[in-house]
Amino acid sequence: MGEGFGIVAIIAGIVLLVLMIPAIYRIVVGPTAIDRIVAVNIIGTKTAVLLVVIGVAFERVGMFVDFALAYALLNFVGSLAAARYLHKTKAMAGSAQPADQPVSGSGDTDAASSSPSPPAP
Amino acid sequence: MSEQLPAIILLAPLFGALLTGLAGNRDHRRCFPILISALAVSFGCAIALLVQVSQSGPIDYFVGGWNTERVPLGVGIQLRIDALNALLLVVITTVALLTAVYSFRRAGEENTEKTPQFYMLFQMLCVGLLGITVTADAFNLFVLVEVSSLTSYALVAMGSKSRGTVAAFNYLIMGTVGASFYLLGVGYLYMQTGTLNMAAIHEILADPAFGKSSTVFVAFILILVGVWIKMAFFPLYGWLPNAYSYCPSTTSCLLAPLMTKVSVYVMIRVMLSIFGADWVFQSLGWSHTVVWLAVIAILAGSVLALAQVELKKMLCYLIVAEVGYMVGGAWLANHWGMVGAIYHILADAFMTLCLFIAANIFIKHCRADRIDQLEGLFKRMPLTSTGFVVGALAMIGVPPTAGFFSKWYLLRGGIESGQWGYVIALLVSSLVNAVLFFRIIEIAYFGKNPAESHDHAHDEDSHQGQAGEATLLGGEGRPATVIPLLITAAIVILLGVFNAPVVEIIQQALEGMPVVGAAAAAR
Amino acid sequence: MILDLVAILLIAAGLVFFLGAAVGLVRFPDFYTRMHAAGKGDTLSSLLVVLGFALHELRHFDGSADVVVFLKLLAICAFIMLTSPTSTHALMDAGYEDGIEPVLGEDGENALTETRNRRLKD
Amino acid sequence: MEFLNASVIPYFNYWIYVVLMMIGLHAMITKNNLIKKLIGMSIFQTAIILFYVSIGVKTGSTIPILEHHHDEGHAETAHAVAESGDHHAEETDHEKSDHGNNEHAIEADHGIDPDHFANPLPHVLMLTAIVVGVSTLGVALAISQSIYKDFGSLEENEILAKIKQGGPGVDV
Amino acid sequence: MDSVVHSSLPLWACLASLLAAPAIVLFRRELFLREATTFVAAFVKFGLVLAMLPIITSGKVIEFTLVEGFGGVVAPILFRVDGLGMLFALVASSLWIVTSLYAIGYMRGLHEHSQTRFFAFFAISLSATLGVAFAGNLLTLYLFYEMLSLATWPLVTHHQDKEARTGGRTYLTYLLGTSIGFALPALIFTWIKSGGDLSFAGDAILASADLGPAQGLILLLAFCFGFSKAGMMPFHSWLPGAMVAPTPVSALLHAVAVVKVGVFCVIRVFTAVFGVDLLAKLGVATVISWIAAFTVIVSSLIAMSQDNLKRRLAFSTIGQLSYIVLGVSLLSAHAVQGSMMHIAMHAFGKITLFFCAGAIFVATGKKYVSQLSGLGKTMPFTMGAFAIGAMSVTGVPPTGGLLSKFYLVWGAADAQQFALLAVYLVSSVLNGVYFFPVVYRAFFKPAPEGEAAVEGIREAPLACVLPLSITAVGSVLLFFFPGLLLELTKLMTGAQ
Amino acid sequence: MKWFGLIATVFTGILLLSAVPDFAAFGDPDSPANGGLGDHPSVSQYYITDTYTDTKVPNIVTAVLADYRGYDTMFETVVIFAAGIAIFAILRSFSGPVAPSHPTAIDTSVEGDHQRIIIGTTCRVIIPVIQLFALYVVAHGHHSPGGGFQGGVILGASFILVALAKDLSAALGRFSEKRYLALGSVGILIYAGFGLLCVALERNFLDYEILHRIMPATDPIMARSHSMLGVEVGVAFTVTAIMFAIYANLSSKGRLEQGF
Amino acid sequence: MIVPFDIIILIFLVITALISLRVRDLLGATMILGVYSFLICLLWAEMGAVDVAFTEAAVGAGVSTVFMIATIYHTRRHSSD
Repeated sequence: MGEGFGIVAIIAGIVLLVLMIPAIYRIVVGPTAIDRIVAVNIIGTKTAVLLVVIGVAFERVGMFVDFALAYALLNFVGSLAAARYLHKTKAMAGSAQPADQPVSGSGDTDAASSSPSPPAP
Repeated sequence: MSEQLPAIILLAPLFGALLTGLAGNRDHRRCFPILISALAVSFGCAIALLVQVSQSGPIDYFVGGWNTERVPLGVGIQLRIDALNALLLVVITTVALLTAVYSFRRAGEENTEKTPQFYMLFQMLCVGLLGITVTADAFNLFVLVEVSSLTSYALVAMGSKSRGTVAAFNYLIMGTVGASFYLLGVGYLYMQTGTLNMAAIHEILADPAFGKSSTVFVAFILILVGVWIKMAFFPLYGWLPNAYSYCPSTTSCLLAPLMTKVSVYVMIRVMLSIFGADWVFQSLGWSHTVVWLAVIAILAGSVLALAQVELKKMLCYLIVAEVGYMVGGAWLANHWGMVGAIYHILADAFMTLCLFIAANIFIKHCRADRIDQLEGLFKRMPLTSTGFVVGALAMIGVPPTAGFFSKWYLLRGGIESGQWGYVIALLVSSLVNAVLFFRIIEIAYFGKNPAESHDHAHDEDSHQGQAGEATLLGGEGRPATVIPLLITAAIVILLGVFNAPVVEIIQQALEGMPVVGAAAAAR
Repeated sequence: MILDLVAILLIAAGLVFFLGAAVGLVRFPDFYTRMHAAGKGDTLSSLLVVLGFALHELRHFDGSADVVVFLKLLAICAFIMLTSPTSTHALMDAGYEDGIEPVLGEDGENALTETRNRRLKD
Repeated sequence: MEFLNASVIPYFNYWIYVVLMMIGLHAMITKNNLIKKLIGMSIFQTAIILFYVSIGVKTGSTIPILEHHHDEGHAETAHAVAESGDHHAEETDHEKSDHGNNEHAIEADHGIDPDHFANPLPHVLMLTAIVVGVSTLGVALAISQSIYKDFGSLEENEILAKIKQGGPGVDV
Repeated sequence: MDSVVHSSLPLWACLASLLAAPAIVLFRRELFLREATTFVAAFVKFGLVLAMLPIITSGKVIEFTLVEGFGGVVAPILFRVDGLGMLFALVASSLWIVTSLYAIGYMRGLHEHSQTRFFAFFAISLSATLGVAFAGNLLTLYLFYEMLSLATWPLVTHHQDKEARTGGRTYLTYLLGTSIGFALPALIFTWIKSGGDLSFAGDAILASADLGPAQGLILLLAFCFGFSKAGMMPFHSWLPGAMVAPTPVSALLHAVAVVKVGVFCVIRVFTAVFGVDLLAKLGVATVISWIAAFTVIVSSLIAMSQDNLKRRLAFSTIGQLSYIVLGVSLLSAHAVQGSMMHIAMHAFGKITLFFCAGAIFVATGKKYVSQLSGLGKTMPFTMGAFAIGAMSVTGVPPTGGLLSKFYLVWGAADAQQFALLAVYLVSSVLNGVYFFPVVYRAFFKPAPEGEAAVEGIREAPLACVLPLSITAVGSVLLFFFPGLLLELTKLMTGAQ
Repeated sequence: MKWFGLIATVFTGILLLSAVPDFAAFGDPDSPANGGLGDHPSVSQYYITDTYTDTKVPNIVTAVLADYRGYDTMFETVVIFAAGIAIFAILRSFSGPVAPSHPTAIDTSVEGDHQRIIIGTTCRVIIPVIQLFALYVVAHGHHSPGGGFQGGVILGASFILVALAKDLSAALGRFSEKRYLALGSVGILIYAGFGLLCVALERNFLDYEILHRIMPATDPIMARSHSMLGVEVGVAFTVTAIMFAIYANLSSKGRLEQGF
Repeated sequence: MIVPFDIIILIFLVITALISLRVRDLLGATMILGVYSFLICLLWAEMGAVDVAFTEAAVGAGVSTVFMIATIYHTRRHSSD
């Protein structure tokens, strides 16, 4: 951690961590789940950044960058799951709209395999 | 090939599980032969190892070839087989094999579409238990404990009874706490010694400087509490009765004899091989306290068993009491107490198996699990009843069954160390067992008009669509369930009658240990 | 040296944006506005900080390994840029579905409901 | 303050690990909701991992991956050892005895200072523990779903009450 | 013991009936074969025991190790036949033949259910009895002792009604409770004290152990109460309870096999575990003497008040058992000899009495003493035998009971225990007081109204009457030809 | 229960804290675990100094994980596999009418549609990258952090992402139940197979060194390195399969239909 | 090891752990557990345990939160404590 930039990294890291406090405040206070989720999302993104920061502080960024990358990719999954949860429970509670055809999201899709949705009452 | 046995004994069921997964899904009938052959290989290995060990002393096996000639001890993982765990290997493989035979078709009925998965879990459980037994690495033991626990949670939860699922959840929570405490204890030890190999830790801890180290002390407490949770020692027994009585019958036959016993083995292994008898019994000076805990466990287990109306639950509480026997025996801090405890591990495994198989057959045929609903059973199924009675007699401690001799050694240990409370608890519990079992035997022996229930049995059989099946006697269960029961009953008796060679092997295992060794016991 | 200076500047800028996001997260009155602050500020600040460190990695441009790290850092940027807005979007949507009422505008109209109505008409 | 300096600061990680462990354990025992229990379990397990990883920390050390510049100088040694084929075992033997006698000699031989790298062993162990943790979590979640299917609730007291009542779906 | 013969005869004698049990079950549909099996087994058993007799009388001992244990761990399962064991085995195996015959008559006469089970367990019980008789060490003794308790339980509860259930429960509670609670720890304590030796051969087990009087007393009490088949008060009440069993069971087991196993064990404890010398040194046997004396008197008094014939017999048995224990605890050679002889004498006398009670029940269905008036006329053989049995138990010539009582009294005199001598005499009088009214009532009181219509002899089936006649004759014969008994008992006491 | 829990917790806490002052200070390189005790050099020192000579793997953790303590790792994989099978055994239901407690319609509202386009597109871009990256992590475990387990989880997560972005049946279309169960078994088979191969060549279990006889152009040390890669691949297979299996079962209550 | 990071993260950890157990909305609790696991990951990373951190990243961010959400979806979101 000798070189000058290590210090920069550490300072940046500390600032990042301190600035996470508002996010944690939001987590504590709420008031709704989705507020918390937003804060979580922020912390997740910042974690990826912090990993890079730590890597720089260790002077071994090459070793840390891999899973910062993994984080950047996977961080998405948690938020997506939460969002989907809210969607689905909403769909359950509220009135369902007439069936649309399944969205072909990704390339090698399979409209056939996604089971046909039962018509809503 | 023979020097590879310590690895093969584990690999056989592991490959069995994988093969079941690959081949069994398509055709469920393939599962059973795979299971039997895998366990048979294991059983053969266990016997071979026992012979090898009793002839030429402990076997060291270094996984990955990291033997002590190349690298310091503890770099690789060591498997070590001495007389003690060789005996236990034989017990585990035998019980597993017998249960496997028992599970023939039964497992298929209980888990209709999940038979392959059931058998996979079954075999992985065996892998875990065998692995716990052979390993000489404190952390490796944790991993294998998790293998066995995880599979057993699933086996318990697989049943159709909803209470079984709740019990499985409790079991999981308690089991995780137990395993975590163990892991933490190992961490404390690692922190103080820098190694994970049991022998290496032992060597380092032999330094008197560690006699007063609070870290080692806390490590010991943590490991002990962890293992106690796993073995359902009295105040920590809460998970056991429900988990074992509401799970599918095959599962209960497999878990009840093995899980707690293997945990007791782990405790003894930790006491003797990691901390050393000297440290545990002399530096620590806790023997009296733990033996009194064991006394409470025995009495509480017996009393709780007395209060039960369900057959399997009663047996479960008896396991709690039996665990008290073993813990107390191991902590008597003398040769005979330790011999008794180890011998009781073996004896109790078979006794419990015997009782659980019999109870399961009873329950299946009566469609009821309360004790007072077993009326007139002896008339209907004389062979099953014989097995049950043998198990019951062993539990009471009637000669020449194995249960008598384990009690015999335990009592000797108790008297020699002057632990009168333990002696009295042992006797009281024997009496309570006598009351319990004769209550059942009485009900099953007297019962209502036997002829009527006989017809009824036929009805039931045909109702279940098994009328075409060959049965030994009129109301008897199918041979695949009765034969293992009778074999187990025979083992219970033979283990008692021929206890001398077994005890000799146990003494060989304890040889040279400071407090519990035979030399130390000789006056 | 100049590279380092630029890097530090970028990092500082990132931290400032993050400060903004953080303040917004605490101070804004309702979920949607907080989301607005968080989504934008957070993404941008992350990008800037990572970019800053990436530039730093180019300081001695001799071995190929360093370039790989630089590229990976750029990839992190790219993915943050891709995923963070998407998850913001998903959450926003979910929040709406969850029935969180935004603080209304001056005309008392819920902006989201309006869009929705319009789209239904199309 | 003295107490802080003597007992808290040098052991800060250990203190926090104990605190986390207590939080987790308390939740596992007293929480009524099964999912909450599992959250407690996660925290509990993480506390243990924290303990282990803390053991392996060395001040001023770096991550336990050998650095590039070691690579060059060292690869040759390795090759030489490899080429000697059967002598390999003897050579490591030799190294081992060196190791026992004089650590500095090793450093000179290999150019690897053990104090320069964090202790890898706890990391290895904790990889395993994390895996075990997530497996246990998975199984526990499956069991909770199964319980919910049977009892329609995940609150322990409600489940116990239903068992006691022996309502529909509860086989006694 | 100077010479030891190694032979598997004891094992086979023991197994003869055990192996018969599966055969009996196998032939459960063929009544004749089943009973023939019983008989064959009985004769084979008796033959095997007889075959050993010459060896024993020549002063040798037969030993056979079934399962080899090894030094110090636990004793092997060992058979060892000496004079006392031989005596007991002779009595038990000879009476089994008679009892089998009687049982067939009784069971058929009453059309009992589950006869197969009855005969099978009967056979197993006999095996256990012989096992106790031939046991070569304390462990083997305990093993067969427990086996006997368990094997007789289905016999006691044979009727499977509420009364049987209660009786069986009492039976097991007492027998198992005391054997686990007292005998087992005593055994293990002995094992520790003796340094791993439990064998009856050679000196007494504890002869060289350092044992304080208090320890000795506790151990002795634990043994005597632990082997509660000996019926010492306060652990006696299982015996009247067990009278719910069918009469053959009461006859053989609760007059001969089971209870005699109890006193046999107590004798073993006195002679082979402690040794007379040690007991004399410790001076603790007197306690047992007084407990036994108390039992003798009290049980006789209770017996007088019993109206149920079998219960009266049961209390009489309790008293007679304590005679034996009292004799042994006097520690004098003649008293011990008398005790051993009394095993045989009382066996013959009491089995006769039980047979008679059973025969009366089979023929008339009467159970109570008060119902027996005038029965001497209709059942002269039975009541005659009853009189002889009563004489033998009381000790009136010319019956065998006199001889053993004579030795006992002699021994009491030897031991200078005149109070205990008085106990013997008083209790003999009491025996007379509770038996002879029965005989008197049967022969000299007129039959009650309404039953008098039956004229002439109306005995029980021959299979019942024959055995009781045989045993009655045996009782008398033992008075005139006691040579064998004396010889066997001398073998045991001669060494002391 | 509350009081009992509190007491147990406090008791445990006090017990644990009581030992803390006895610990070697945090970060002390000479603590027993790090620096060894007197004449017992610590095992970890051996790992740091000798791993490269023994195995030629710069990532010490990977080397220890897959070689020195490979036995542990094998069972760790078995734990995962067991968890997968356990969840299958507990939850999977084959029969019964589809009577879900929630309507399982794919979200078909206009907003939903809209959302699916955005998320779907992002996922379409990102999933191949994740999968590629996962393979990189598995393969590069020798030189940087990563390895079979991490790679496997990421790969599994990519399938989970498919399920989240579209729905479960779409993911199952790519990675069916039969396939993932088989893949899970195969992963352990690979691992244990490497071990068994060593046994077949008359060395101890998992003694990879001997495999240079059958691996082309390797020496014993490189054989270790290569075999480690092999077992990591095995681990990755199992982990991928089981992580997805767990998700699939949990998210659809074991029905493997639409799911969550 | 980077001491300032260490201390800050540990304090955050305790806070998040407590909150995730306090919050009655299980979805929120789960997400907070996710934060907990992010922080744990950072902690491992700054203590030099990269492989552990990587695993925690993959598990915490990738799968364990999703597992829990899936379960909550099929059970009940609200907890009584």
